[in-house]
Parts: sequence; structure tokens; C-alpha cells
Amino acid sequence: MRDIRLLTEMFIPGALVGPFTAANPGLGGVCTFVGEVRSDGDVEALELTHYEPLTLPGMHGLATQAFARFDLMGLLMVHRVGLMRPGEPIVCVSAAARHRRDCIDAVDFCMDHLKSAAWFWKRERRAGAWHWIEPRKDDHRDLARW
Amino acid sequence: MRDIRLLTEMFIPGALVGPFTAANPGLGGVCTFVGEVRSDGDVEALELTHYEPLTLPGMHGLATQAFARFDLMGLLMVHRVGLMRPGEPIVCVSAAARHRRDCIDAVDFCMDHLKSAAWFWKRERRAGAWHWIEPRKDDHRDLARW
Amino acid sequence: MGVRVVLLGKLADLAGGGELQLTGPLDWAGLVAGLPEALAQAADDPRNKVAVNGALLADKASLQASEGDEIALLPPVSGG
Amino acid sequence: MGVRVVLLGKLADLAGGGELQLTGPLDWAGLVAGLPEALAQAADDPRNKVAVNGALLADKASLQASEGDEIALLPPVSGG
Repeated sequence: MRDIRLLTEMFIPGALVGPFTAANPGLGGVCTFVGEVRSDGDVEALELTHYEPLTLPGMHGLATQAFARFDLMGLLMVHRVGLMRPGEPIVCVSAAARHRRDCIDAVDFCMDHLKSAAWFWKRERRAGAWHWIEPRKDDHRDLARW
Repeated sequence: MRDIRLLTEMFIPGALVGPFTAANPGLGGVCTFVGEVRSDGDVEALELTHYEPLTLPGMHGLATQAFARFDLMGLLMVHRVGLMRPGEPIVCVSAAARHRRDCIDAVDFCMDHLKSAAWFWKRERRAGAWHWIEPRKDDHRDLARW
Repeated sequence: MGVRVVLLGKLADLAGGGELQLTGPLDWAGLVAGLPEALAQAADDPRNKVAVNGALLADKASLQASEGDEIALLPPVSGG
Repeated sequence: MGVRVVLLGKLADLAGGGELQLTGPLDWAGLVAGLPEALAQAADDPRNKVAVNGALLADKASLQASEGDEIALLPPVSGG
């Protein structure tokens, strides 16, 4: 069961994860990561741009890799694009598996690759001015783990 | 924000994780693992016994280790005891942090230690007869990672 | 008053119940001598832990329990 | 009809907008020559990727775009 979405509007992770869990009967574990816009001091808003001909195929490709690598029953991968405020969810990845290790590792794997390899560009508005966010060194280090 | 509970009745993980997330404003990420009673062929029920003078202090000690080891804002650790049916949640661990790596690793760490180091004994009923579950070799291997 | 002996996991099955009453004071040898035979054999498994009044013992041989104490015999856990 | 050039991330700022129209056919040198100066300088950054009609190129130098094609200039991503 694979559910990959790009959303342009605010979403409630629990409203996706509950039905996702129910859609994978017989599972042993579900691991979920939700990333939110951090309220970092003076950040007023975050905007995520994407290049549509690459973004969704990229997310499906990543899901295919995760299914090949881990023993999964289901994978939910939801990403916001557009304008977001601090406290709003940006990304939700949830993996259902018979065993704990597969679902935790699959979420970890998808997040590392979404952060650094998916086609999103992020900028923050602080004091009324927009600033692009560069990839962090940590993200490359995280990717090298796999 | 630390929320450690032993529950004797069925619980809905989403009903705990939503308020937990809201109780940690400013977070960057929340990672949640939910373990359920797997419907393994002929398993009719699962019973979890614990030794009360050790169980809850053990879970609090594990939470203290997780807070010392990872940069966490909050940790939710909920474990069922008593009789459970396939499909019911047994355990829910949720960690909130400013950064993704801390919350994913904290959940992984807590689950590895809960499985092998916490004071729970598990037995399954199959075809009307109860069978004790021994710790798996995998659990010891998982613990050796930390 | 006696010494309460609490049996966890499969040790409870061997004892025919989760609890026994013995007469104190008890050291490890005295405890084992007071247990039903099947349980006495299983109790010596080095993977089993012993707690007195909720405090784990580093070494079973150091057991010293008096009247009113609670001893717990804890086989390897299988949680989560 | 022209060649549509889509600019992502900070490259859009340098171009003063997310899109340009150039006249095809275009190879990499022809594309760079047709870009505003600030963007032309940034475009050569080896971390930037190029896609034609949604397909990434392994090597920018292999770019061949005709009238009606869409070229995307993609700076390093910062998602999640």
C-alpha cells in the first residue's frame, strides 16, 4: 500500500496516519516522522518551491527504493509545497511493516533522501525579507550512511 | 515534557500523539513508533505481565537515558500490560526534537531497550493454549548497536 | 508474616501460581530449598534475576531476606 | 514557439523571474549566452543540474534543446 502525495494546503498528519495504519492490517509496527516548520526566532514563513516534472516521480522513485530495501507492508509519503507558517507540518513519512526494524529504518532512509535528494527549494521570510536555505552538511553525512 | 504510562486498557495512539505534539511548541520533528499485536496465523491473544516495582521505574530510567543522550524536547512512552488481541497497540514511543536525527534515534533507542531491557513477560494464546515468548536474538543484536 | 516470593513469566507456571509464602530469614540456598522442585531447578538459571523489595540484586548469592520482605524471581524479559 | 527556460530556487531571483523564453535550437553555450549576465555566471556552478522536458542530463555539456522544449536549471535542493 503506497500513498505518495504533494499537498498545496495545510494538513493534519494524524488524519493521514490513522487511516494508513488501518489500511495495513496484520502489521507489527508503524513508524512515522512528521517535520514541522520550526519557530526559529524570527522566521515568519517558509516557502517550498518544486519542479513538478521531477518532484512526484522523484518521490515515487524513492518509495520504490524503500520497498526494495526494506520488508514493508505500506509507505505513506506526504510533502507540502507552497507557503507555510511556523508550527505547520511540512512532511510526513509513515512506514508499516511486520517488524520494527524495517519500518524505523525505512522512515529514516526516506527522510535522509527526501531532505537531500528530492527536488525542493526552501526559503524563509525573516523581518519581511526572503532568504534561500542551502543544504546542510549534515544532510550529506546522513545520506552517506546508506 | 515527559509522559510515561503503563496502561491496562486499549488505547488509540493518535489520541496521545496529537496532544503530545501540541505540547511541544517550536519542535522541528516528531518521530513515533507504534507496535501492535501482529496477527501471526493462529495467535488469538497476547498477555503481557510486568513486575510493578520495576516496570515504571525502568521506563523512567530509560527516558532519562534518552534525554541525556539525545537533544529532545519531549518523550512519550506508553506501554500496555494485560490481555490484548491482534491489531491492538502494545507500545507507543514518540519523541519531539528540534532536529530530525535526535527524534528518530531516540525512538529507535527506546524501542531497542524497551524490547530487551524492560520488565515485561509476554505469552501468546494459540489454539487455546498459552505459550511464553522468549527474547529474540535480534533484540540482543539491536541493543549492542548503542 | 513470612517472606512473599513473587514469580514472573514462565516461573509462575512452574510454581502453579504467581506467589508463594516462605518463612524467613532466607538466603539463596534457603530460598531454593523452600521452592517446589521444578521451580527450584529453574531458579538457578543464570539468566534469571532476583529483586528484594523492588531492588535488583547484582548477585543472587548475596540474597538476604527477612520476614515481611518481598522476593521477585525474574526470568529473561520479552517486552515490546 | 521558443525554448522555455524554467529557473528554480535562487536562480529565479537572479533572472528576475521563474521563466525565460529563448530561441532554439540551443546547446549549453547557446543557453548561457542567452541568459542575463548574473544568471549566466551562476548557471556554470557545477552543483546545478539541468533537465530537458523533465529528464535530468548527466552532463550539462550534452544539452540539445529545440523549439518547444522546456529546459530547467536546478540549483542544489534543500527539502524536507
